[in-house]
Amino acid sequence: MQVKEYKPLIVAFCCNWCSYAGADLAGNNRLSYPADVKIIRVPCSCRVNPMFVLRAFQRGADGVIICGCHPGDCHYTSGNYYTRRRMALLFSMLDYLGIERDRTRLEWVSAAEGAKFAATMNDFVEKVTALGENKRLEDLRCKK
Amino acid sequence: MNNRTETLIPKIGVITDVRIDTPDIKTFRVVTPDGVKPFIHRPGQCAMLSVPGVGEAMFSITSSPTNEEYMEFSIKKCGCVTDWLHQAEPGQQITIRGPYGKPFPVDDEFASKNLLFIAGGVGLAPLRSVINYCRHYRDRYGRIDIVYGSRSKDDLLDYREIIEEWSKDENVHVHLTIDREQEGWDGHVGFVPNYVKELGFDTDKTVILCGPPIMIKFTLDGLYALGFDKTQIYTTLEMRMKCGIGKCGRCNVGSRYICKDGPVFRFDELDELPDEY
Amino acid sequence: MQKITRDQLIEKAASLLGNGTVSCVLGWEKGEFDYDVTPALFETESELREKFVFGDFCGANLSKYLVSKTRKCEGRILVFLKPCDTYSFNQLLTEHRFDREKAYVVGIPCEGMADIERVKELCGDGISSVTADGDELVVTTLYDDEPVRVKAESVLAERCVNCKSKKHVAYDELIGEDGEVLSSARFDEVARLEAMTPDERFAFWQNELSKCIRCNACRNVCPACTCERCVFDNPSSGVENKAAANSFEEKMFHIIRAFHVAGRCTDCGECSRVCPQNIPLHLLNRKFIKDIDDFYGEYQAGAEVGSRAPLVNYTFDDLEPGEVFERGGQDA
Amino acid sequence: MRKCSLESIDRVFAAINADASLYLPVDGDDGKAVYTKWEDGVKWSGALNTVRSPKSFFFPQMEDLVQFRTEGKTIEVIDPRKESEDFVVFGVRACDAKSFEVLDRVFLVDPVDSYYASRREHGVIVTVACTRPVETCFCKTFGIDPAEPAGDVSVWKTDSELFWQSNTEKGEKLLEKLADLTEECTDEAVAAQKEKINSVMSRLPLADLKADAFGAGKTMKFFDAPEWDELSESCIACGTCTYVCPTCQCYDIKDFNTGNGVIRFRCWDSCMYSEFTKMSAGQPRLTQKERFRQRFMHKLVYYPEKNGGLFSCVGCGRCLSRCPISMNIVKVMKTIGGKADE
Repeated sequence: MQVKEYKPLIVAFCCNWCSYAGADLAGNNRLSYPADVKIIRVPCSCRVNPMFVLRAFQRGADGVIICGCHPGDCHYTSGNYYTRRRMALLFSMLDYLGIERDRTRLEWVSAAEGAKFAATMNDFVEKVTALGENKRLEDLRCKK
Repeated sequence: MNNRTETLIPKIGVITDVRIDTPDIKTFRVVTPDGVKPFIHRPGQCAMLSVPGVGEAMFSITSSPTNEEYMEFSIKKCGCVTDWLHQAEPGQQITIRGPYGKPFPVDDEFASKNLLFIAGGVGLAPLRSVINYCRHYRDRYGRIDIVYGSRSKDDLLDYREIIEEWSKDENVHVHLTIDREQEGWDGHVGFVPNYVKELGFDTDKTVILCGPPIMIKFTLDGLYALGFDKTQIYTTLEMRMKCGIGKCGRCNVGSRYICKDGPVFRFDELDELPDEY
Repeated sequence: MQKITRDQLIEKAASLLGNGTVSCVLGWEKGEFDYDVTPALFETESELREKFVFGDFCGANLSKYLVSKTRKCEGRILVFLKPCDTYSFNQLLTEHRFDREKAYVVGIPCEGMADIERVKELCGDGISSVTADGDELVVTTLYDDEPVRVKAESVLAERCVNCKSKKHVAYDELIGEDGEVLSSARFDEVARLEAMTPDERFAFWQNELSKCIRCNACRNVCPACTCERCVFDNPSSGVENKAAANSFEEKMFHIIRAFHVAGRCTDCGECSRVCPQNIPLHLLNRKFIKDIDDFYGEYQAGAEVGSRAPLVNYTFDDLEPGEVFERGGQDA
Repeated sequence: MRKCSLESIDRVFAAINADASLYLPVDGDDGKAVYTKWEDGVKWSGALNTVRSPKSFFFPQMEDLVQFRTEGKTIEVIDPRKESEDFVVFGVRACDAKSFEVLDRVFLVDPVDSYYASRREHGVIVTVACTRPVETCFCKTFGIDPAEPAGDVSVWKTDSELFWQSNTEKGEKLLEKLADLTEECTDEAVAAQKEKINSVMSRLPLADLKADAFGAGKTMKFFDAPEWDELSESCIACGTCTYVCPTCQCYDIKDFNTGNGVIRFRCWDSCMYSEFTKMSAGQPRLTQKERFRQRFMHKLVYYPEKNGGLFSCVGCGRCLSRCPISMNIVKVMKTIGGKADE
């Protein structure tokens, strides 16, 4: 019997103005990153509320990454500063509940950083792959 | 399958026809995947329709039990299930379970009586099955009067059927009214309660009343003024329901469960219930 | 044992009712037993004399009731607030949840409230009476002929053992002397959990949160949870579940609830007090408070009206979420 | 009647557990008893009762009713139920045993709720007479005798022995299985035990509470009582009372889209919640007073009216000790019922 290789499912919330364009650039430049990264475009990284992160896990994500403009570059002036505080607290809380740290990440990726986007995703996927399937924040009903 | 396993597990129904009645009411024709009527019901009973993932809701069966081919539901767009149904096209499958509730006493108390149906807006929907049942067994009943009103001509439900069939029946008298003057309407204009008073019915009738609460309230006052007694007037109630079998507790009013002990009530029975419906 | 008496409070309330300063009084009503106290609104002096109670079991924080009662009542409402309750009061004012002019706050000192569960642990069940005597509680039970005496401090509620402040941060009038902000050990338990391995932490919370029956008592009693409509009650949110189907939903409810009050939670401890399953919910809220203190500087919600909560604020050089974990603690 | 020594209890549990899962109250880490599956080493709790009632064995807080798979316009309906396994619930108190009768009259009347019925068929209830009732107990108010608990098997515990008596065919069968571990005995010790319990019962603070003022036909008498305003004044609209109550049985049916199908499940609901009766067309119970009133009227008037005078409260006292604001059925009965006598 052939053992199926474990491929994590990653949800990446990307800000419309920077990171989504960064992902686009990565694609244009033919920089490869795993196809298991599902990008969800959001108007600003601060649109991502903690519920989004948790529900991504519920629906089967093994890792959730949020990408936004670099601090100071937010299209809406200050959105990503709020994201930074929120996610710092949320990730810390998830850690407190015993959820693996490497399943969540916040990264700043500008529209010009296609290479950084691909590298970030590769690194993140690698870390999540090492952790294996998300067992601590899973909803069994959503597993096939 | 025995009856027990079927209480909360629905059957599949197929929407075979969608008729646009008014801007916000559509009538859906439903059969089983084999093309037959999902189940046998009595006039005034309800069925639980659902769209998996969207929700389940209780609707009156608007087609008459005498229709042996299919079931019809006239549904007003007003919530998530109804919104979804309004987008559905013929061929769409839904789920259906029932029949639920106590029917109108068409073969007992109504037998050989003169009947007066009073409806407002989508309130005609639950009465339509009774009206058509009584028309089918015409010789079992006396004179039939139907007072029906809506906001405008366009909002009159089953208008074509009313004009082409009901009005043409012998000894069936249809009185239509709309709330405001409208071009192309030469019938009566005014609210249902006032129209009932204007028409001034004799009290030798059994009344079946359904419509918005405010209409019911004023029509009742009018009927009492005309000399009608509570024991002569029937209505059908609406409450939030989930199970349809008198267990989930949602439609509990006093010692009654509307889904099981109702939805049809005589007004003297309602007097024993707290005013929470 | 409380330093002020029921009679002192009734006298105060009666005189304020009498001179027309207030039209009603928000206080505590005695129950069936000596310990089951119900928050209540009193309109007359005779009602107060008949039913009002104050003692070691008046833990209920009355500040949240001001949101609904100030809308309902004509005139001002006298509300008795213990020091910790005044923080909630300020926080509600900060969020414009009611009109300050409609409340007349009488600050009352608090020596810490007793937890009936602790009394039962020490004295056995079948409690027929509990009365205060000096710094002791005299407890009689159905099964002991002799009353049992316990030190009041030995049956204090957890939140009172770790009391953060005996200082009133809001009042119109004070009965007795005001206290000081205390340096409490309230974060010790959080630190103990942080020091555990992730597996231990996971096991701890999995066990605690699996007890949750989703009765919403923690949410409904919380002075910071005053949304007119909660996301967990909104059918179109997709999370309006009345029962937690599995451990995911148990966690989601409590993480989201704690997150929603993060930076606004005054650590009044009502959530843990009311939990029918004794889940230490305050440990979630305190984690956020501790993190906020660590990451963004000390902040006590409700300490002053109008202060900007940490989650609606930022600085240019805030900590990155990745750096949070570099600060210590254990990971798998 | 049969008896066994308290020391042999673990062997008895093992014997019961041999062919049916055994559940019994066990002290949790917070000192509160919880029904737990028995396995070697698990100790039966000496606590009077559990925080959560045993109703969840038959009416779980959450259960899947049906599953759907949709494809295009078509739907497939799947019954998710598997054959229930036999189980035994040990240590049920008289009040909770009575609650099953209250629930039966809802779920087992036509049309029968097959989910509940199947569990009832597969479950054996072993009750244990109370030895230490507490101040919140008022089962006597509803005619329940804690010394004479119902159930398939009744058990009395003395300082050194357990006495077993079967009340039903199911109970008979269970005792047959325990024949080697128990011995035939007279009921003298049990009679003495009953007397002891009854003497405690009369000393309880709520011993004199009467429900006579309530029951069928009292709807209009109490519905508009002005006291409801005051009683419901500080209710925080949580569901604690409902969820710890052994007789509350209202439920909600909801759909959950898993991404690869829809699960239709039911879960406990509470009439205390604001959207309980909310419809797209309106809301018949607009304020907390009306919802609060519904709960108590249902227990004390509506339910008895429908069920031959049987009250839908068994006096277990859980709501008395668990309500966040200490408002409960006893206070309601005293206030509303008391005023009616005047």
